[in-house]
Parts: sequence; structure tokens; C-alpha cells
Amino acid sequence: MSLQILVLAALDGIAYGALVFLVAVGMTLVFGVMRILNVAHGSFYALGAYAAASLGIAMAGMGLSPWLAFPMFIVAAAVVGITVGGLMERFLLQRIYGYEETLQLLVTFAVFMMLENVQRLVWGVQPYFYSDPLRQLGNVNVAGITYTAYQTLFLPLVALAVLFGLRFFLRYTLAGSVIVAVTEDREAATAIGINARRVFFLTFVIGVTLASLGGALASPTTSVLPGMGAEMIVLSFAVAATAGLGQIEGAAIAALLIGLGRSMAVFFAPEFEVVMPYLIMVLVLLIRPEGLFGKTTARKI
Amino acid sequence: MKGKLVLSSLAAAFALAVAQPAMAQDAPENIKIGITTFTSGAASVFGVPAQAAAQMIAEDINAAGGIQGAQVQLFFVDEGAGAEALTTEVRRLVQDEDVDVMMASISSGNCINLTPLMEDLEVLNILWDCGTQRIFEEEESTYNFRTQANATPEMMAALLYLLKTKPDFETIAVVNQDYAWGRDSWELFSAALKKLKPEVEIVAELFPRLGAPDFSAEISRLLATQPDVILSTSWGGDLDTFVQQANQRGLFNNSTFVLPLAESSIQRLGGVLPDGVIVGARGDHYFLHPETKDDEDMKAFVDKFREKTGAYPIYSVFHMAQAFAALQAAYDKAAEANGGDFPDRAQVIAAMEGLEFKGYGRPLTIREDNQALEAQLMGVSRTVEGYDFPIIDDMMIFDAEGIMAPPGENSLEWIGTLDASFIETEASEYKHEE
Amino acid sequence: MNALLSARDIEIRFGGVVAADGVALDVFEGDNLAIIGPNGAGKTTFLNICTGYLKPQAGRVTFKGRELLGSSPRAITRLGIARAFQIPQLFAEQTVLENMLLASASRAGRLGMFTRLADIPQRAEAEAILEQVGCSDVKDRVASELPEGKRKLVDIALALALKPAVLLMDEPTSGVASSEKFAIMDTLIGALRAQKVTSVFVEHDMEMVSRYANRVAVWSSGRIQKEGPPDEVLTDPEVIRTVIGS
Amino acid sequence: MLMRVIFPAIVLLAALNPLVFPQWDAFLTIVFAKALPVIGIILLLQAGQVSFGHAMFFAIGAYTAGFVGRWMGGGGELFLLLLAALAASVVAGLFVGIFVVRYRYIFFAMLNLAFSMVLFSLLEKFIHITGGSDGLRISRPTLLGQEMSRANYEFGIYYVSLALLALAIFGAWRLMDSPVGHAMKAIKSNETRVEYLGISPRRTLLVVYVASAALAGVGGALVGVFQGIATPDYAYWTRSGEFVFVAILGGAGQVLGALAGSFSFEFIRVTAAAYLGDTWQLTLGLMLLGIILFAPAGIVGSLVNVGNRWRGRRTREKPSPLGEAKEAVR
Repeated sequence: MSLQILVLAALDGIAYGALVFLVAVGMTLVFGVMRILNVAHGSFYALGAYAAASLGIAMAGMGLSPWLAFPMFIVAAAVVGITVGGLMERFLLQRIYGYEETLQLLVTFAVFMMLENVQRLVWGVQPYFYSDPLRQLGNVNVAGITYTAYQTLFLPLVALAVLFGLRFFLRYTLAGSVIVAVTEDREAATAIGINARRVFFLTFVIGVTLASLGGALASPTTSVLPGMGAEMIVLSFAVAATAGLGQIEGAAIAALLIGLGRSMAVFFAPEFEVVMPYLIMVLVLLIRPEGLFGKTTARKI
Repeated sequence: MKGKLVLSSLAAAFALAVAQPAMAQDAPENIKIGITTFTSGAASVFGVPAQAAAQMIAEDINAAGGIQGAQVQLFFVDEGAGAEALTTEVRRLVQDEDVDVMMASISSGNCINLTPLMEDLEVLNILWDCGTQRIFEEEESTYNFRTQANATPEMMAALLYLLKTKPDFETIAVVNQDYAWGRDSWELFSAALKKLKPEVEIVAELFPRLGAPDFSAEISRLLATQPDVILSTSWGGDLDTFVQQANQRGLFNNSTFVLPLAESSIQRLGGVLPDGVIVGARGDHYFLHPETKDDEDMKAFVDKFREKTGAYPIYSVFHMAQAFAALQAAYDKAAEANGGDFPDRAQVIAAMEGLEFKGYGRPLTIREDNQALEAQLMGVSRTVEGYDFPIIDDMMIFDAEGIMAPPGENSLEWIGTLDASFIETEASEYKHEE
Repeated sequence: MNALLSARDIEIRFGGVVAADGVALDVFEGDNLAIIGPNGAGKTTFLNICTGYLKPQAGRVTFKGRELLGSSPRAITRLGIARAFQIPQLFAEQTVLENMLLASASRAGRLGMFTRLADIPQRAEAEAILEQVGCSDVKDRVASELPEGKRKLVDIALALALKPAVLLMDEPTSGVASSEKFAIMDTLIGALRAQKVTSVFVEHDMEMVSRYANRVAVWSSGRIQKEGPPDEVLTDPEVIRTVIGS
Repeated sequence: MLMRVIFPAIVLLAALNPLVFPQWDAFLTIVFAKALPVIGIILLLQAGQVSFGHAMFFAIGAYTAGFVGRWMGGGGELFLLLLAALAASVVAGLFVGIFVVRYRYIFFAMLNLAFSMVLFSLLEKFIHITGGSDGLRISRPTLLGQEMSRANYEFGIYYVSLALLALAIFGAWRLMDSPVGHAMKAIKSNETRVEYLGISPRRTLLVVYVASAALAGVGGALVGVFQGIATPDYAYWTRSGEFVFVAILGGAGQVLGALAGSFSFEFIRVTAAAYLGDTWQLTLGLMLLGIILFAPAGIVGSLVNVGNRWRGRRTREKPSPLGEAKEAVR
């Protein structure tokens, strides 16, 4: 294997990992704080992609500058996060916080099924493609190979920004430290007067916004079509479980690992491309049952 | 739940609404037709237009007095709802609804699944779109007939076109979807390539999964290896994504692309598909078919379909039209044999053997193994005035006999008997005319 | 006389907190050993170590000469060391009798898959133990519905159903109404003696200690500060200052 | 009452059904066959563990039936195929089980999911062996050595499925009330104490896991030989999700819930697909939400509760089939 190929594989892996991270980090955050594994997370990814693609196509139709697509992505993601995520938390999740994990999981599974259906009803079955932002950023040349700046530079930068933004938010802002407090010890946090409900609402909206931001950012690179969410869920699970549930930095590393594993497979063992994320997840969990960065907690007796 | 839905009830209601009382005294009121098609999932890019076509054709048939005086009534089943739901619903149609004929299906997997069921239930089934060559090669069939070509001539035509137009290539790579069609089509193509041009080196065999959202790594690898030819039999959203990403990164600059199913994506892709890409349409049909585009019925069909859906017909639409054409021809033939009286089901099935019928391309014949002989149209993409997407130019039409395995012969074994003279297979050539 | 259960040089710390720093303690057959000491001194931790729930950083624990460290709670239970808990650890969704039968079934060997739990041959014995601890009246109630005192007793009964050689109890009568404490301890200690069960119990109530223990160990600052018969230990001025007085 | 009167009555009715409504046979065969993996899920739920990967055993059963049938020539013999599927899923259950019983809750669910997705990918990958996404054709086997027409064969399979389901329901019912079954419930409410009783939670879970894998495998084989095909979709995670869905729908507290859930699920799916057109997923999703929010005991559990109330008996059943035991040990 030549160095060139390693570099190429690494670039593709980073670009893919960045996108996966953007989606998976929301799921990880939500699980860390609320202890709910949100199956509907992939649907929010799809909703974000659909919203961004249809807004983008509409904007292009109005003759607006393609540069406006970038702020539009954030707006689209936030709109999905606040409306769909907010409504789901307020009217559904709030009723089930006392339930067992399994039932919570199934509630989100039900939402997933419904949202899959809703997507088809709203957007139909034909693929959407909105690649103006991708073209707008142009190409870069690495080792004689053309890459899109959007995938190779922009997406990883956004992922880094989200990673450090979240770290900053959780460590240095009041809302963030409240979230951390609830993550670490819900009872103690409630005991000192933290309103867990508001924390949950905030967290969930952030998580959904991140998922749909991932979808919005993915839309210029891929066909937006029904079923795109179902695969992303499994991938997000793989990242979240590999990282250790609730581990934000861990999710970044796990996403990178899965991205690199996948692109290396394309270059050296294409037949393994599909199984790669699951193999990584199985291997990591077999060696470290709580994930790469997860912590075990013993029951107090 | 991989996207599942059924438009069937709406469609059935619609079909009921358009159905009218029968004219002829001896004919039954209705011919009931069950149609399986994708109305959900990725393959609905074929299924939904085909469904629209079926409804449109049924309207036309009924407005013209039906088939031998009987109105056709359609029942749709969603192939996207999964194998069990599909067989359950098909069974219900056959056993409870008592349909006269089934038309199944788009997915080869579903065809493989349903053909033995149809044999057992003893109901006429028209394989209206699925491509796997295995079906009639592996098992004989009494009740199943295919009204279009299969994977073997489709791939042979693509290979021949490539060899005739670009004889000097030295390296090839494949990027196919990782499922039966992607694998089978490459097996046929590469087996023939090895016989006809053994010196060609296969530099990459990539099978990203069906529905993959990203091909960046595949494209990087192709950019690094720079094959002369890149083949992809992908379709739908996968093909769109692949072409978009490949175009953006300049993969089209140095490699010739062969995209045998691109006709079905070309209207969505628009200008993203560059000129000079070898494009196929899985058969002998195209809305600008050089031999039939000026026929009145072709023009009317294309216009009406555009009016109904806003798009030009794609190959699955033509396949649906062929299935109806065959059905109509079979009823007519059977009625004639029956002294002009309305035929019973067995007579219709008997009429299917050796049936000659015409869709919107050259005439077709059903062979003794129940497989239709259909010519193949290939060409390259070209941007022309009047269309906001590339059309197919420099067309070649290959007659079916020369490019498919004879009845009873296995395709791969047949390909094993080919030699370099196969490249000389004759083709009619056409340029696009304004 | 050889010790039945013997701990040597146990060291364990959690972060900066030293819970045990060279603890040595012997339990002899027939003992009713009470462990007393200030809150948070590490008494429960010691029980956790002896039963394999925690692993100390250094030291050894032997039972009948056999090394216990590294074994799981399950393996240690199977050797004959049972444990009752400060916070009752019951199977909340099942009835008291079902809780007991599960313990009895486990003690009797492999668990069956197709006989009903209620029909196992050990049922009479399980009911007898419930009778002994005065819980027969609640045997058909779901464990989570019981008042705290009853839960505590069922917790001990579960350990007794294992017919252990040694029973480790963590504040057996905390949570039990004080009017009932002595009656319960009378029957309990009686049952232990009758079945020749050696017992160790962590206790805060000095009256309980002086009544029911034959030996007392004082745990303080991660060490055994003093050890001996109750009348001797409980009157020691230093013990009074550090433990009893506090 | 439920198991002594209603269960035999249902089995009897089902046995008589082909004489009255033979057009229901195909539908009911699928209902019975798919209830088998759901029983397995219900058994695991006793210990609070949810497998999001049991479709893997379902697929293993179906593919084994296909391979063995092909190897025997013709289609093989139904009972041998079922036996082979049972053996294969037991072995696979043991192999996967040894790993997954070390994990709990989300990790248990996820690891199962990962294993099943690996299998799913392999089934799609090894196209020359498995037929890839087109699936593996399963020819019609003989029934007790008899070659059969499709109608007779389906009639036979109907009774085979019914008998196996009845057996499985009875067995699972006994298992749930056995020491192992109670140990499962105990694992859910307090695994630490289970250890302190000298019971191995892992071994207990493993035994039940293997049993549940076997049920899923036999169910998969039945669906496979009935449909005449096994596809990689059999192993996809949404199918595993469906099994869990059906378990909750029917009521995870009662074995009979598997049958009730399976029947309702398939019924909704078929009728919604036929009459509600493009909204059947929406319908199913709403159903599931409704059940969890308003009748968490599922269909059977809710009926039992209503029955008990009607007879004026105070029930000791918890409102949720899974209980709220997590907090109970505090």
C-alpha cells in the first residue's frame, strides 16, 4: 500500500466520519442526559435533509445566491429541532420519563415508523438532489486527486466546531453545566433545585437540531430519499455504543474510527465495507463492554 | 421497516371508478389484473411512474371498449412492503379477488419468489419488469411469461456498444450496487468481456451497499487508478448520487462511463450527466426511439404520460406498456382461435406461447421458454436544444436473437461459447434528429 | 483453634479515602461477631470485600483456609457465606414466598425449567424460615409492598434459606421498629445457634451488641482498633471516646 | 383461567378454523409462525432484556431450512428441516449468547443488533451461497415423506405451525413459572442479589437466550418453508424491532400475548395496507404509542386486568408488563 492511497483513504474517512459524528453526537448527548436511546434520531436526520433540500431548491428557484444555503442549513436544522423535537419532547417524552428503558425505546421506535411515513406523504418517493453548496465551495487537489472542498474541508471543520462548541457549552455556560450535572447524577441535581424537565427539553431540542443539521449538511452530497434515516440510526447506534453512551469526545473518535475503517475497506478490502461499522462495534464492545470511553457504575449495596 | 406503503387501495378505487359495464354479451364484465410494483422504497423511482402508466393504459383500453369487450380492472400491490406482505396480498388477489392475470414484478427477488406460487395457483403471470436471466433458465414455467428482455441481452448490448465505439480501452472498473442485480449483471458483463477482449485489466470491483449515501471513497479510489472505462449498473438515488459526486470531482474527465440503466435517471440528473456517457434503457424503447418516435400512438402515449406525470416515460413505463400490449394481443389471439368468442383463461395462456406483439419499439415475440425476444437500444448522452436534460444519441439497436442465450441454455455457459466475432454483431445505427 | 473466616492486611481506598489500611480480623466457628465503628469507617466495605463484591488493593481473605479474593459473590455464596444487606435487596416484583423459594431452589442445586417454583421440594423449609423470622403473614405479598421492617427481615430470611456456614449481616435491625428489635434478634440468634451458623453483624446499637455478640471488633480509621468480648471492649475508654460517645 | 380455559379454547378454535374459513389459513400460518420469535422476546423480557437482534435467529432458521432442503434434494422433509433449523439456531444462540449475556439493557440490545447486522451483511455479501438480496429459494419439502400439492402442503403446515405454537406457548408458560423463570424476573429487579443467592445470572440468561433463539429459528424456518424463500431482510434490524413491538402489543407479561400481538399486528398490516393505502406505518406507529401510553400491559394484560376488575378481585399485577422495579430496591 502506497502512502498516497493511505492519505486518500484517510481524507475520505475523515469526511465521512465528520458527517457521522454530526448525527451521532446528538443521539449520544440525548442518551447521556435523558437515558433514552432515540430510534427516531435517524428520522430527524432525514427530515433535516428533506427540509434543506426543498428549501435550497426553492431558493435556487427564486434566484437567490447559493451562499445563502449555508445559513439556511442552520435555520432549517433549528426549525426541525424546535418544532418536531420540541413537540415530541413536550407531548410524548414528558409522559414516559418514568417508564422503563425498553418502553421508552419502543416509543421512539413508534415515532420513527410514523415519521418515515410522514416523509413519504410530504415529499413523495422521488430522490431530491440539491448540490449547489457543494459546487459553490469548489474542489481541492490532494496528491493529484480532486476532492470537493465541501466534504474534505467544510464538513470536518463543522464537525470540529460542533465538538468544541459543545465542549465549551457544557463546561463554561450555566445551561451547559446544568446539563452536565443532570447527566452525572440526576437525583443530586434535582435535589439542589435543578429543573430536570427544562434540562431534558433543552437537551432534546439540541440533539434533534444536531441530527437535522447533519441531514441538512449531508443533502448537497447525497440523494435525499425515503429510508435514508433507517441506515443512519444503526450507524449512530454503532458510534454511540462504540464511544460509550453519553461520551461526546468518544463519539468523535468512534465516528472517525468508523469513517476510516470504511474508507480503508474500500481501498483494501471492498467486500468488508458494509460490515465495517458493526465489526468495529462488536469488537470494541467485546473488549470494553461499556464502550471506548464509557464508565461502569456499581450498584450501591 | 424499510419504507413500506401501499397505494393500492386508492388505485383500486380509482380503477373501479373508471371501470364501465361490459359491451359484448358473451364477455365477462371485467378482466381483473393484479399488478405488483414498488410504491415505496428506493425502487419506487420505477414503480410509481409504471403505476401511473398502468392506470393510464387501463383508462385508454376501457375507453376503447376494453379487451375483447371486457373492461380491465387493476389491483396494485406494493413490492416495497416486504416479501411476506407481498405474497400474502398476491395470494389474496388470486384466491379471493380471483384476478384473471397477475403482473409481477419489478424486483428480481420478488419474481423468483412469486413465479413458483403462480405455477401452483395456476394463474397467468406476466413478468413485466424484472431482469434476472435465471428464472426461465433454471426452471420451466407454464403460467409465467416475460414480456421484455432479461439481463443477458441487456448487458451484451452495453458491452457490444462499448467495444464498437471505444475498442482500445485497457482497464475497466465496476461500481455496482451490492445485491443480486449488481452482482449478476457484472458477472455476465465480465464473463463476456473476458472472452471478447481478454487483455483488459479489471482494476477495481466495488460493490457499495444498496442505498449507500456516499461514494467518496469509491471515487477517490477510481481517481487514483484512472480506469479507461467505468461500468455501473446502478439505478435510482444511488446512481444519482454517484454521478453527482463523480461529476463534481472530475471523474468523467478521464474515464468513459457505461451506465446501462441511466435512461431512468437522466431526467432527474439533468445537466449533471455529461455528454458522451454510454447510456442504456434495458430494452428497445425510448421516448425518442428513432424508429417509432414519429408514430402517432407513440406521440400520443408520450404526451399523455407527460400530461399525467410531468415527466417523459422511462423504461419501466414502456415495460408496463409492453405487458399490457402482450395481454391484449393474447386475448385477441385466443378469441380468434375460439371462433371470435371470449376466451377462457386456459385459452389465453395457450395464446401466450409464441405470441407476437408490439410495444413502442420493434415487434416482440415470446419464445418457447416463455421469454420474450426484445431488441436492445444503446447510445451516448448528448445535450441538445429543446430538453433540459441530455438525450440519447448515436444510438445502436441490436436484435435480440444474436445477443441472448438460446432457449434452454444457461447464459453463462452460452457466454462461454462466444468468441471475438461476436463483436461484429450487427446493429442499426441512428443519429438524433431535431 | 483455626479461624473459619480470616482477613489479613486488607487495604482499600476510594480516591483519597482510606477505608481499610491493614485490617486483620478472624471469625471463629460459632462466633456472633459484632463490628462497630463510626459511620463511613469501612464496615460495609469489609463485608463487600469478604463476599467478593469489591476487591481490595492488597490483603488476603480466606475461608476454611481457602483464598476468597478474586472469587465472585456467587462463588463465595456457594462456599457457604451468605450475606444480608443494610438496604434490603429483594426481588421487588415477586412475592415474599417466591423470593424465598428462589433462594431455596438455588441452595438445593440446579434450577429447573419445567417444574413450577411453587412445587419445589424445599418449599416447607422456606416457609419454616419465614415463620422463624415472623414473616409468614406476608408471604403472598409482593416484596415491594412490604413495610421497611418486614423487608429487612425477608432480606435476612433469604440469606438463611441458603443454609450458610457463615452469615454476614449489615445492621440487621435498622429500620425495624424498636419495640420488635429484641424479639426478632432473640429468634434470629436462636435460629443461628440451632443451625450452628457463625455470624458477623455490623451494628450501631450498643445494647444489641452487648446482648447478642460474643465478640466485638471496633473499626476505626481503617483499622481494627480493638477486639475482644463485649464487656471488655465496650468499657474501654478509648472505644467509648471514638465510637460509642460519638 | 387464561392458560387453563382460554388457551385451549383458542387452540381448539384454530384447529377447527380450516373447516370453516379456509381462506384464513395462509394468514394464520404466518401469524402462528411469527408468534414463535415473539415468545422468545417475551421470555427475555422477563429479565428486562430486549434483544434488537433476534431476527438473526429467524434468518438462521429460514436459511438452514433452505440449505438443508437443497442438500437433501427436492425440498427435503419438513420435520427434518425444522429439526435442522432448531439445531442451527440453538448452536448460533449459544455462540452469540455467550457474548451477549454479559451485557445488560441498551448494550444487550445494541450488541444483539450488531450481531444481526453482521449476519444481514454477510447474507447479502455471499451471493453465490445465499443468493444475495434475491434470497434463497426453498423448494417445497415433503411432509412425513409425502409429496404434496401446494394446497395440501399448506394445510399440513397450518397444523404443524399451530401445534408448534401451542407447544411453545405451553412450554414458555411453564418456564416462566419455573425456578429459572423466576430467576429471570429476579435478574430484572435485583441482579446483585441473584448473585448473592448463588445463582448465575449469565447462565440463567444464557439458557433462556438459547431457548428464545431456538423459538426464533423454528419460526423463521416455518415462514421460510411456507413462503418458499429466505431473504436477508429476515435478519434486518427493523424485523427484530417488529418482534419487540409485537411482544409489547400483545402484552409481555403473558405468553399468550405473543399470539394476540402477532395476530393483531399482521391483521393491522394487511387491512391497513389494503384499506388505508399509504398510511399503514403511521397507523401501526399510533397503535404502538397508544398501547404504551394507555394500556402498557398490552392486549392480553389489559384484558386480564379488566377481567380481574370485573370479577372484583384486587389484582397484584403491576400496570406495566415490565414493571417499575428499577426504583424498588432503593
